[in-house]
Amino acid sequence: MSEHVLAVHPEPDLVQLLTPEGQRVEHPDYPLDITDDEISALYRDLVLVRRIDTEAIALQRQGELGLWASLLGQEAAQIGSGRALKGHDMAFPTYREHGVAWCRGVDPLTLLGLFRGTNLGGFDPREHNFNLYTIVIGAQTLHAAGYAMGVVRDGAVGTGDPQRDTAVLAFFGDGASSQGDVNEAFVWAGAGNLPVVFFCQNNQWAISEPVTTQSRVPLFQRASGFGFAGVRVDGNDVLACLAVTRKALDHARNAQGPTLIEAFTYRMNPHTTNDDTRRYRLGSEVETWKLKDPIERVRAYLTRVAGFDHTFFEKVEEEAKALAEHVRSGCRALPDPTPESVFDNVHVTMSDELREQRSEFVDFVSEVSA
Amino acid sequence: MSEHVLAVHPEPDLVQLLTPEGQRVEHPDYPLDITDDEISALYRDLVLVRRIDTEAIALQRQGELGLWASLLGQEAAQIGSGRALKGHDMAFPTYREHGVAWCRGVDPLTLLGLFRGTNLGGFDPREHNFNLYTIVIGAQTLHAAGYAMGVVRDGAVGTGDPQRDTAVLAFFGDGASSQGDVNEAFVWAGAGNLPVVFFCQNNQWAISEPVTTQSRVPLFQRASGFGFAGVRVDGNDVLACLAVTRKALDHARNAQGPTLIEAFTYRMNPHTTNDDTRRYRLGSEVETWKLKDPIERVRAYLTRVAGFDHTFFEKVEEEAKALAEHVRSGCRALPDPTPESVFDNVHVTMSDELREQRSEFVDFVSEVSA
Amino acid sequence: MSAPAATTNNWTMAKALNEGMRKSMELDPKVVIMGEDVGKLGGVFRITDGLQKDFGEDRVIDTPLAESAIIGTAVGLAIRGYRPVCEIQFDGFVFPGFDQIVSQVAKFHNRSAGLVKMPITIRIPSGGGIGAVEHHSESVETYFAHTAGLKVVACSTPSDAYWMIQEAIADDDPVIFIEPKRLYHAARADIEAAPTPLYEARIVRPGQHVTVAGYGPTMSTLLESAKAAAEDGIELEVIDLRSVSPLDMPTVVESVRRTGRLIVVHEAPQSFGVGAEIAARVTEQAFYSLEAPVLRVTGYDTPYPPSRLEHEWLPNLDRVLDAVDKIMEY
Amino acid sequence: MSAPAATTNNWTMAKALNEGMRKSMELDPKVVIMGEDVGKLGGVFRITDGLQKDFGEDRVIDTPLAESAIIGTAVGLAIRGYRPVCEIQFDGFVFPGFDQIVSQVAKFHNRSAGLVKMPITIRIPSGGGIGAVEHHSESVETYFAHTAGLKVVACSTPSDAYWMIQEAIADDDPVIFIEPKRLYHAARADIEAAPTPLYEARIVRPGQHVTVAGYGPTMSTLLESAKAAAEDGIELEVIDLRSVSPLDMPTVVESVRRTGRLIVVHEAPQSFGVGAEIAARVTEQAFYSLEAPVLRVTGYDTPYPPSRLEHEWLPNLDRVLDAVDKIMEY
Ligand SMILES: Cc1ncc(C[n+]2csc(CCOP(=O)(O)OP(=O)(O)O)c2C)c(N)n1
Ligand SMILES: Cc1ncc(C[n+]2csc(CCOP(=O)(O)OP(=O)(O)O)c2C)c(N)n1
Ligand SMILES: [Mg+2]
Ligand SMILES: [Mg+2]
Repeated sequence: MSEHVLAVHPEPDLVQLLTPEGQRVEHPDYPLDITDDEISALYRDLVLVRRIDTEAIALQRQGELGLWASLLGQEAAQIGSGRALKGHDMAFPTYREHGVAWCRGVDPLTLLGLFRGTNLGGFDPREHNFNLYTIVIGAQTLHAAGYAMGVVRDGAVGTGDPQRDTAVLAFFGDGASSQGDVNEAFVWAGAGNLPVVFFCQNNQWAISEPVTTQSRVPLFQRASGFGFAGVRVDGNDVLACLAVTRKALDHARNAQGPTLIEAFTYRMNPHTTNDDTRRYRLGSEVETWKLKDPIERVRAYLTRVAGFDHTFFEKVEEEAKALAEHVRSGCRALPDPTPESVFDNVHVTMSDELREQRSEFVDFVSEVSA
Repeated sequence: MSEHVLAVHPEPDLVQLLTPEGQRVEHPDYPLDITDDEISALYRDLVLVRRIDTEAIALQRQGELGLWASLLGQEAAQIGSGRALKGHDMAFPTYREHGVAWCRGVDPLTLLGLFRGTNLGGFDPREHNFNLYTIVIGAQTLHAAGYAMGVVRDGAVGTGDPQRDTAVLAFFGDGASSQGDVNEAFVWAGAGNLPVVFFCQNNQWAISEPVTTQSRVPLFQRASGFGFAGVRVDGNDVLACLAVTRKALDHARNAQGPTLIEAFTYRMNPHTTNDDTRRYRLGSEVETWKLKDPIERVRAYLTRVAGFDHTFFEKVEEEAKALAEHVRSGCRALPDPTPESVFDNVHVTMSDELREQRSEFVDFVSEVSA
Repeated sequence: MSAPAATTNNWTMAKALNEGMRKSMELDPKVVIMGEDVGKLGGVFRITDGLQKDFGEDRVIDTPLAESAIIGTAVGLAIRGYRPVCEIQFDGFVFPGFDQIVSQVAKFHNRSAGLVKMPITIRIPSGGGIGAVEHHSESVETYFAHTAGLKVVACSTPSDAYWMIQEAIADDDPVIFIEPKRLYHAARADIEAAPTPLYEARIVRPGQHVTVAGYGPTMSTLLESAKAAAEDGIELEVIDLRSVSPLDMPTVVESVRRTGRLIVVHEAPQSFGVGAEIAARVTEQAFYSLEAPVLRVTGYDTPYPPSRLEHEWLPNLDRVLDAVDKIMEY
Repeated sequence: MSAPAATTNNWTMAKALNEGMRKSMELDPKVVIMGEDVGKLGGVFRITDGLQKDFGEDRVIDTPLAESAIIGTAVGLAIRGYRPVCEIQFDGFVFPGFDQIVSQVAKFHNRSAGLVKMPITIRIPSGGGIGAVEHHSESVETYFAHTAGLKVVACSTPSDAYWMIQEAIADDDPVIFIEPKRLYHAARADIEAAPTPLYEARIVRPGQHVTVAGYGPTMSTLLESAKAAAEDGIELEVIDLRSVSPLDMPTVVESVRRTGRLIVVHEAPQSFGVGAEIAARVTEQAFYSLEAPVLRVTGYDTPYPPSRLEHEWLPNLDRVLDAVDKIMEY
């Protein structure tokens, strides 16, 4: 058990292990065995991914990126869930899981190509067991279910061998919960008892639509009708997200089937850098959520309870600065793709007809630029 | 209340008002105020739609129909739900709801064109407030949700005026419950509090797949996660189906939102006349369900409890014979469509290019047949 | 339909579409707009801006996030007598609704033996050139043009946008309405006093040497190309097809009979695209008039490229002029 | 891939497909079959008959009823290293899975910069002529041929069926595999000892007057037509395209250079169909060889008709011969 835990849990329907004020609380179903050093590592994650996000927004403003989907406010949900994964587990993100990517060891620069327009993803999902960003809402939940089917067929669940048993973590948003694909993924997972955990970041908004447009009941309840458990967690509480996801992933690895986790959080920024929130939501709502900031509460805990002093925070700040510089200069240095590369990788084996189009195109481009 | 009701309900999770042995039972949530004459009218319905089905199968064997999807075993589910509708309510069937069509006043011959290959439906859904058969699994549930949106926009719910308040009844199967469309229909109905009742005939099979392929938990439970009630009813009990659907439709008409009804029943025949059940299910299963026959229990009740004698049953049998003759001779007399009719009704306004194709086709057909 | 007030000139295409829909909603209380973010936000492109405020949440409906349901519920609304206008947020997101479009919307009228109409308009902001991420720059018209029962049109000017959207909504048949998103705010223009019939092509610049036909997003490129070619003494006759299905072949064929040469331009991939159909028909209908085969300047047979490469990939001035040179060499 | 045992000759197409899949499963343990009713039932057409019994429920998977998920989970399985073969029960039911096919299956390899393969085969029993109800007789190949990243092939003989299904499964790219359902049990034939490469067309009957090209379900009609025409002294050169995308244009163009005339035949609606693409390409590549425009004998631009009318509606002997007369008059 952690070193400083309060006895009472404030809100039974929302799993919380760290209050906005930075107090540790206990939840009977989700004991979390964590040291203060481990908590400080999570703090570092939170700060660093927020800095990646800040830099990316700035790069978009400077015209270096075409678009950016900010994770501001959702750091705890992403770091908590991301850190619950084991290396050989597999994660299927949407387009906003920069924090999860971070936990998987993906260089932030790898994520930028899509937003800069230099590639369409362009990395191997198996390198860090982190799938390509998926923009078509909900599609990736089926990929996760299918991957989990593969895991089962590989005999990589329920063996008791921690190096072998594998879980799959599928991310999606509150808006996505309405898509047929997501519900079909629930069908497959439930009927097939698949080792997949569905992690819904309910950030209260799908672009301009409040979550009430999608559902009049809490989203975590959706799971039970498909035959598995649903749980709502304080999505701004990194400890709770870690504990709940860890348990669900363990469950999955042990062949005990899927779980739906609804991380109750908030999208502090506009939907993307293209969006204008003034048209649809009140600044006061944002202010309320500021009080629940996912980083502040950890900082408060570390300072007031665990006794971390400024040297620690300064060190993290240094790291953040270095990371920011890496993102900034790395982004600018991202190579433009060569025109003819649009013909690469359409197929594994290029057809003759495409080869012809390619050579016409190459001739044409060199002619024009000549 | 009905005249002869037992006090005890045998199975609390499955609403039943008439046992397979023909005994009336009560359910606290579904009191049914029905006379024996009304029950005898339901008996007539059951017998007549079974006869329509029998004749259609025979017509298929004789080559008069290309295909038939038998309702055998599901008569009670269809008559119970169909008779719960008011004239101005709207029903959205699959391809198997011949019994519901009957309740809506649709001439069985109207249904045959699709199976005979003389048309693709070819009737006006608004004539009897009964939609065209829909073969693409689940698609009609969204049409039902959309129609219900229209009902709401017309101010035809919750007015308290029984001539005005309107409900929509959407049919689908156990297999269909896995389709994205059906779950999206649940999303729309739940979020929009739409006046739609989803009536799932769980006949235990989707062609060769048992319902356990679709879900490991009872289907009626699917509703709660979308924010509305689900109930399982004995689908072979016409009284229970009537009572449960009536209540749900009332609910909808009163602007109290949707309900999912799972009618637990059995597909006694092959999926369609093309299917071969020997490959995937045991005859003994069918035998077990024979004991729960939807007609026998009503007959037993009428004879043993309500005292109906052979004159009544003979009269119904006479009617059935006449109906069979109507179906037989009517089917054979169904006119073949004219070849050029394939160009009719592609659009409301035929384009010039299609007009050209049509005239080429007409020339060609007359040339060939000349 | 009705003409705009005199003060309404000099509109962007975005404004023209908005005003067109407003007119349709005023004239017919059965017109409802539905889609993701079409309400308070006015759509991600603001095309429905202000409509929910003025017509209410019952007529401008922010739907849950699922395209199959947006289309499927439109079918139900149509059966109930409504005239739905569905917004698909971006071209690439029409596919989850594809089944409902091709198996239900396109066929319902036919299946009901003509007894039920499907007056559904499906608006799709389409095409590339705006530097967007994947799935946001697709050209999907061919899929729908190949589907019997649908009509497919594309506007290319504010005036057409204003009129065509009203005509599409008023049409009793389902219409796929292609909106070239990169032209939404491209140029302001006056609105003509009366519409050109929806399914007619229009010669937007006469010329005697080569006919060049396109629609929607590529029209500005074609007009530029015509100007550039004219400087070299080659007069392009530029046709805005306006309707992809049905195709106004008489206008195209008449032009090709005069010029003897045709280039078709579109952003969608070349193979099995709109250009192929026009080439096939023109060759059949004007075989002896053709001095050269019909050439196509189109997107390549690849996924839409990352945005840094889209301008090379898309049909552009250079590619059109190159095709002009090529076709003149025959 | 491997050749059948000597005793395995004289197979129906259904049997050939079944045996082909069996071979693929034997050779590669990563091959899994999934779809509705493919297990105990062996599929509604019995094409997977006995495979679940022999390879187990883990490799021949009866899925819940949802096409988007059948395809979407295949993508996930492919990422995990599997080689899924998805059965779509009937052509008309591929559309709920359309989004996953065009936005995920077709693009994944490209999006991953070539790092992930999508060796998915999507089998679609296709086309009409079996007296079925609506949605059971569609020809959907064009939608996929227009989608970059997919390959589309169609078998027309038991031997091709046997070999092509193995080649498709072995291909590292996603393949839409069109099975002409009305030929499943039409005729038995011997299996050739070695395959023709998957993406090559084949001249199945030489002739000097008119080239007639088709694929899949229409091939038997074309061969009949050739016999009938020969009686009138007109020799048709019949080409089985076999692959719709990519198209083997060299074979077609070489033939047209000799005959000067081409008729393309398919069941899918004419407009924006496969015939249009072939017409456009042939006209471009063999402009001066053509004595006549390329003619098309296809389904009409209507929904597939009720079955009592399908034989008039479908390309049939009379319609092909009529086109032959017409093209010879040029
Ligand atoms: C199929 C599809 N439809 C529409 C969109 C456009 N779109 C992108 S993000 C978004 C909202 C998603 O909301 P949510 O699922 O809550 O995720 P969040 O952005 O809040 O993280 C929409 C509608 C899309 N990407 N895919
Ligand atoms: C989208 C789609 N996929 C597949 C089919 C083929 N199909 C027809 S009926 C059926 C099974 C339906 O089972 P269920 O929903 O339980 O209804 P039931 O036939 O038992 O009444 C299938 C797979 C179809 N009609 N539509
Ligand atoms: Mg959200
Ligand atoms: Mg069933």
